[in-house]
Amino acid sequence: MGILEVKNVNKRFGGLQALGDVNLDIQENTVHAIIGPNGAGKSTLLNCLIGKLEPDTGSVTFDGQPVLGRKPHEINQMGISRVFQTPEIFNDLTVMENVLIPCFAKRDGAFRMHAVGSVASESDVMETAEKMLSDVNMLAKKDVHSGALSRGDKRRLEMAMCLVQEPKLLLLDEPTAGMARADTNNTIELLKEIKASRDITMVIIEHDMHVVFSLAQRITVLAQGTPLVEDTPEKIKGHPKVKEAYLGEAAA
Amino acid sequence: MDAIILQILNGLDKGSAYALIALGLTLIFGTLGVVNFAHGALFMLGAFCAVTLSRLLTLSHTVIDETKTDFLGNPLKVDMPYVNDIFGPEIGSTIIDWSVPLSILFAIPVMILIGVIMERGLIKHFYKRPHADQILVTFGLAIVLQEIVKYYFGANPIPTPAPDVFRGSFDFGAAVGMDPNVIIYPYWRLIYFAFATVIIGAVFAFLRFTTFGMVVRAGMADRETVGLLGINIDKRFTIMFGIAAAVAGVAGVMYTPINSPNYHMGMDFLVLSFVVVVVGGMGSLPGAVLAGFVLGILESLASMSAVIDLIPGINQVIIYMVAILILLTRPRGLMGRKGVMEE
Amino acid sequence: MLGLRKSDATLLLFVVAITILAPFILNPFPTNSAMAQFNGGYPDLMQRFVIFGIFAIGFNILFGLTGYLSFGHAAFLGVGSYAAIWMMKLLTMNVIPAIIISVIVAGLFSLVVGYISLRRSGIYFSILTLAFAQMSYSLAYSVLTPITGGETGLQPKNTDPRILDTLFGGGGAGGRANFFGLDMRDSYFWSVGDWSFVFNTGYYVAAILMIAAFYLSIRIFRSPFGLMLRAVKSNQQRMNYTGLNSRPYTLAAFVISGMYAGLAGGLLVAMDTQVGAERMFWTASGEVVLMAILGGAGTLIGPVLGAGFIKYFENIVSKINESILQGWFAALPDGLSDFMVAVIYPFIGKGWHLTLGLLFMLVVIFLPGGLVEGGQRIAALFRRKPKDNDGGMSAQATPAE
Amino acid sequence: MSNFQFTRRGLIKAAAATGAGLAMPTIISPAFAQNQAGYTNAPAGGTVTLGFNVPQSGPYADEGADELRAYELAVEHLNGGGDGGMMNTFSSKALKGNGILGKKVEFVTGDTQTKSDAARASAKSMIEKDGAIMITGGSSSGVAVAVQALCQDAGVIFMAGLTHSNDTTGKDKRANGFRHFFNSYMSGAALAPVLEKMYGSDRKAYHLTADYNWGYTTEEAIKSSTEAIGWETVNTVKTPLTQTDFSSYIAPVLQSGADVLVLNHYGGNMVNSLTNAVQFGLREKQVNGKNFEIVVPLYSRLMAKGAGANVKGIFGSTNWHWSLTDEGSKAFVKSFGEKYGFPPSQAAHTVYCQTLLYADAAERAGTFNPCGIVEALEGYEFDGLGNGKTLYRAEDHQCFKDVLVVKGKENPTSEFDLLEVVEVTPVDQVTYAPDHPQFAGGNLGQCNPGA
Repeated sequence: MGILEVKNVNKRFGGLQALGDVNLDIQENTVHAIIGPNGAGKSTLLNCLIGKLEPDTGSVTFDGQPVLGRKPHEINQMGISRVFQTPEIFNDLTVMENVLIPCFAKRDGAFRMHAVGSVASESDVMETAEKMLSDVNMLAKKDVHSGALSRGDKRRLEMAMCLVQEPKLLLLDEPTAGMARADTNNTIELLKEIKASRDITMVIIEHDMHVVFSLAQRITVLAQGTPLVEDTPEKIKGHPKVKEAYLGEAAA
Repeated sequence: MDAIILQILNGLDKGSAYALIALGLTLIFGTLGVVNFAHGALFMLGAFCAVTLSRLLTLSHTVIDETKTDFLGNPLKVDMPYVNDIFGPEIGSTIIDWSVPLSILFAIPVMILIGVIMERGLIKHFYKRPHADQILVTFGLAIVLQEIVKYYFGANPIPTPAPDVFRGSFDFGAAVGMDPNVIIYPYWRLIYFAFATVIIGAVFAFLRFTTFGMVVRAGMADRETVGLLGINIDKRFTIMFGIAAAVAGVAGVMYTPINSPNYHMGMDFLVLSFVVVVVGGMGSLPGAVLAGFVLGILESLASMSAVIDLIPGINQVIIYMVAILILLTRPRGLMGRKGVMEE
Repeated sequence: MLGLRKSDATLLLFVVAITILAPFILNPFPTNSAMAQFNGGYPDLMQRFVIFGIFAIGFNILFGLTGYLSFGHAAFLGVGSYAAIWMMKLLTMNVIPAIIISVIVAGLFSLVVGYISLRRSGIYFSILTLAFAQMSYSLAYSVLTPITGGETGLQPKNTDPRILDTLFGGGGAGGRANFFGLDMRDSYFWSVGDWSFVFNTGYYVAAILMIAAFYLSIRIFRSPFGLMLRAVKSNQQRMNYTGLNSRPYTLAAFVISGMYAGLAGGLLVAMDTQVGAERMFWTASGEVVLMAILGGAGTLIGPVLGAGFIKYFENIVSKINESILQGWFAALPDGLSDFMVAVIYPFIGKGWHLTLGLLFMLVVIFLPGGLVEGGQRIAALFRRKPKDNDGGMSAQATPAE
Repeated sequence: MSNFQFTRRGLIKAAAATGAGLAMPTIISPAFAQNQAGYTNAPAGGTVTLGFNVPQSGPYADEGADELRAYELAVEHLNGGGDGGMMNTFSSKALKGNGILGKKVEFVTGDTQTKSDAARASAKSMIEKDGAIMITGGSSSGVAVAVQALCQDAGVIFMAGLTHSNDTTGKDKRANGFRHFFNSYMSGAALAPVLEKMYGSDRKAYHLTADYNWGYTTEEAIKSSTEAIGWETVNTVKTPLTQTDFSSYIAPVLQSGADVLVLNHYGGNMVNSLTNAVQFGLREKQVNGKNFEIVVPLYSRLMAKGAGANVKGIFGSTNWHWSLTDEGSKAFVKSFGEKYGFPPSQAAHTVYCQTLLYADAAERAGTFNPCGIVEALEGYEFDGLGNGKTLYRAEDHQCFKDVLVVKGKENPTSEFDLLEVVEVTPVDQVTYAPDHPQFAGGNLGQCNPGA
């Protein structure tokens, strides 16, 4: 049994069937990619996993616990973090503060009235955050306004924010979208390092096949809201159905 | 039962004033994305257009009347309006009598001008600023506008009556064979209601059936896309601001016979009209109109003495209570769209 | 010092120095000079400076940090005032119970209002708070007259029971608001040549509380809690996906700022034993918004400056009348003096609202960071090196939408 | 020269003037301060400062402006300028046109905003900063009661401006406060006989009442006095202060079977409710075989101006009107009219009288000490100030004088000529016992000289 189980999930928007009977079983400590043409329902699926959307039917369990019906912050506290397609960071805060916030969330839970002691005096949290920043190579920029960062830096910061929580499952929504080749390669290296250095399960949605085949151990192909096929990268590459539904289009 | 019919009638009339103000407010918010706290002030400026015109029409030279004396015992100075000199006393006094309806013609160009100046001179620079800043700068502007009006016209209300023929009231009851005096309603208020309906209809028709309106509506839905099509949406939005100002202005003009205008009438309406817009749903034109009428009717019903006796003070708070209830049960107001003004 | 980093400690010391020395700073002109008109160093105004300073500091904890714009904060101030005056009428004229109860009652009231209003955000939140405040005002003015005194408000009367005072023999201050016998209105005068300075008990009681409130607000700004509030303002969605529940944070901020408002309301009563319902009217809520923005929302010192600025305007500029103006320009030739009077007159005295509105627009247009930003720009001009001396300020540099 | 002084309350000027000539600051005991001054803000030097606290912003700003004009006129007359106005017709001849007690009268002004908080802040600044010995003005009972309580605490005299609620000299009366203006009870007592004469004793009245203290006392006064002449009260409905459109309150009036509408409204409320009532055509209606009538208990000319032609023929009461022909009124109208070009309002009249009465009391008492003033004013009878023989009653510090019943003029000759005096109700008819139930629950207390 995998760490994340998605069973018979359906989601309709008006007349449109966004997700139809999605079943997924994601194994612990793997990198699992979900690919598919535009409008296949990839992002909708991710949104259902983090509580942004509520599926019409079906169930999602994480680590044996039901996920559906919980609020976003509760799902995160279960150990699921997400990197968004456009980096969602605290633009008004400094890089360091951006990383401190998930540190506190990890240590103190969803809410703690911690109104008198200063942030600077929380040495354990400060250390964790600084270590994380140095891991992603951003320590030098810790006092910079995150709003002023480059897109690549924002992406790295967002990943740092997710990783510092030591999630069991990291969801990545097109982590290299809009990046230059060099940045993309850096990101792939970063993700590889992350994977190598800890026990973590990753689910990646990605268009860039280079990224997918560099990282993924298993791939699910989604088309029109339904999983078409799930297999190892090698097998997916040669799969006729996939070629027809997806790679044909991507190659064009 | 008669009492309830009467109050519903009344509420429609009240509601038409709310709806008119809320309509302009929503128009500005929907097109420009600006929260305009000076909208009440535009309503007030419209009302003072009527005052100004009636002052202009009654511009006078003085004639000494030796037969009468003034309060100090000196010969009385009688004002003779120039209009009387030009058109003769009969037509002259008719023109003066009709100054309020005439003011509409005067107010529309003036208010469009004021609106365009406001948009180009101030509001334009606030499109990209946070809503809080927009609220604050337009609030400051509202204070400045009303203080200027107060400086020139004083703090006292200024009577601006309707034309003679529209004074008095229409007896609905008698017209349908019921007892007389049961359901009566002033002519001018009926006119106001009809007027409001026409204006609201005209604005909707304008947005629906003209190319200009379609572009603006498209812009309301997705400004960037329309911009990408190479259409100069900003220019149209400026015009929309002028139109919204004119709608507020004529609403103000027509309101003057109902209540004598004073410099703070805009502020009196401001809070209320915001409640109306929010209850209707930010950015929704039909929502604003619907909420205006709903709140007008509820306010009227709450002012019935039977209701007040049952729940003391209900007439003081009904609007706010309804607003709270609606916002809690319908997060985006009656007809609001998702994601508007929630960040 | 006191668990503050250096720049904050400096700021705190600066505020302490200003409040203690206020009687000198606010009375810079000799008593009998023409400029004495501009002296603001009399007890009532000094008290108002610090009390509305507290109000604005509290408002800023909500608005400056979380970005939630409450348009109904005056209701908490008013509720605090009513609680305080009832304490004085029923128990004792000692200000301590009155102030404590005002904070508690305002806190409870803000808990209820906040719990409901915070279910919505953006302008919907603003309108909900406005609706609650307007309901409070309307009811206090009318049907609640037996509790609130309605139009004529509440004042202590010699017929009040004052149980504790009666029990302990009336206290020394004879039915006046006091701090264990120390009359709030006692003042020391110090005349130096043509100058005279007044040191008022009530002012210093309020000033100590304001310094405490200011200190607490620094601690909140620098705390993990403060960081979370800034996170709410910056990106509430990211916050939720980071495992943080934003609702209790915003509610806590709302209640804290409501308690600050209650403290201000209680102090108003302690200094001037009277409450009227207008204190809760929406324009009063608007005023504290103006104070925060004018001074610089999200900064530590800004709201205090804004409060001082507006109260100074309301009390000093509004008192300049035509004859005073004529006095100033009497030295000029007749025509010129008339001209000067005619030009300036619309903006002062009864025209003070106009000036305030204009200034306010100018600040919002050109100085979105308020007076603090203005000060920093001036300082930068001299130093040629902009310095980020205020952590909260950094949030202001790129306003969030 | 340096002087460190302790006192109960603030006067910067006086403190500055009493230099002790010591280099070291000295703390002076309260007892010493009292010996020196004896009362708050005792005038030092050749001038005395009065505080004129009137609405300069907000809806009553025009009324406030008229009050301010009258104050400036009164100061001019007290200092011997102008034609002397009512000082010449005033029955007391203590005032000599050389200021008060030989000290030149100066004044400071402030803005009440018609809010009790703002009014008190403004009054406090006059007392604490400017050393005002007396505060006067205001245009609403809320403000009057709030400032009166403040003056009582501070130990200065308060001479109320326009305040009509019974409470000002009823349950909220204070020893340091005095009211020249009339009140709700007097309006009722004066109006009832005229209404009976004009409209008969078989009438059904419908009250719309402003939902705050003044409205309550006025409604009670009018209700009890009209019921005493045989009228029936069909309904009383409270309307919110912030209401601007009264249509939903006016519309049901005819259905109720009432034939008289009483509008217990003032200011903007009155202008709007009256305008709305006339709009509904109520005045052309016949109910119970009688003409429908409207009554406005408290009239003011400025408000009548706001309501325009709607006031024609409508009865109400007023404290004073410029068309009165007694010597005092004529003298006042003349000097006010010549200075400003239009006749004074009743608010201007009452504050002018209050200023003169204060000055006169100080002259007669020979001191500015509030307790001396209180003694001089209590039970003081005077004449020549436009209202006939008048008594400042000792028990509640209320002036008892004739009350005017007026009605909106049918054919006004100018924008000021809006009301005509129908009857001058003699003072006996509007006098009530100090312990009348409508005034119960108050306590003057002791005069407070402060210091």
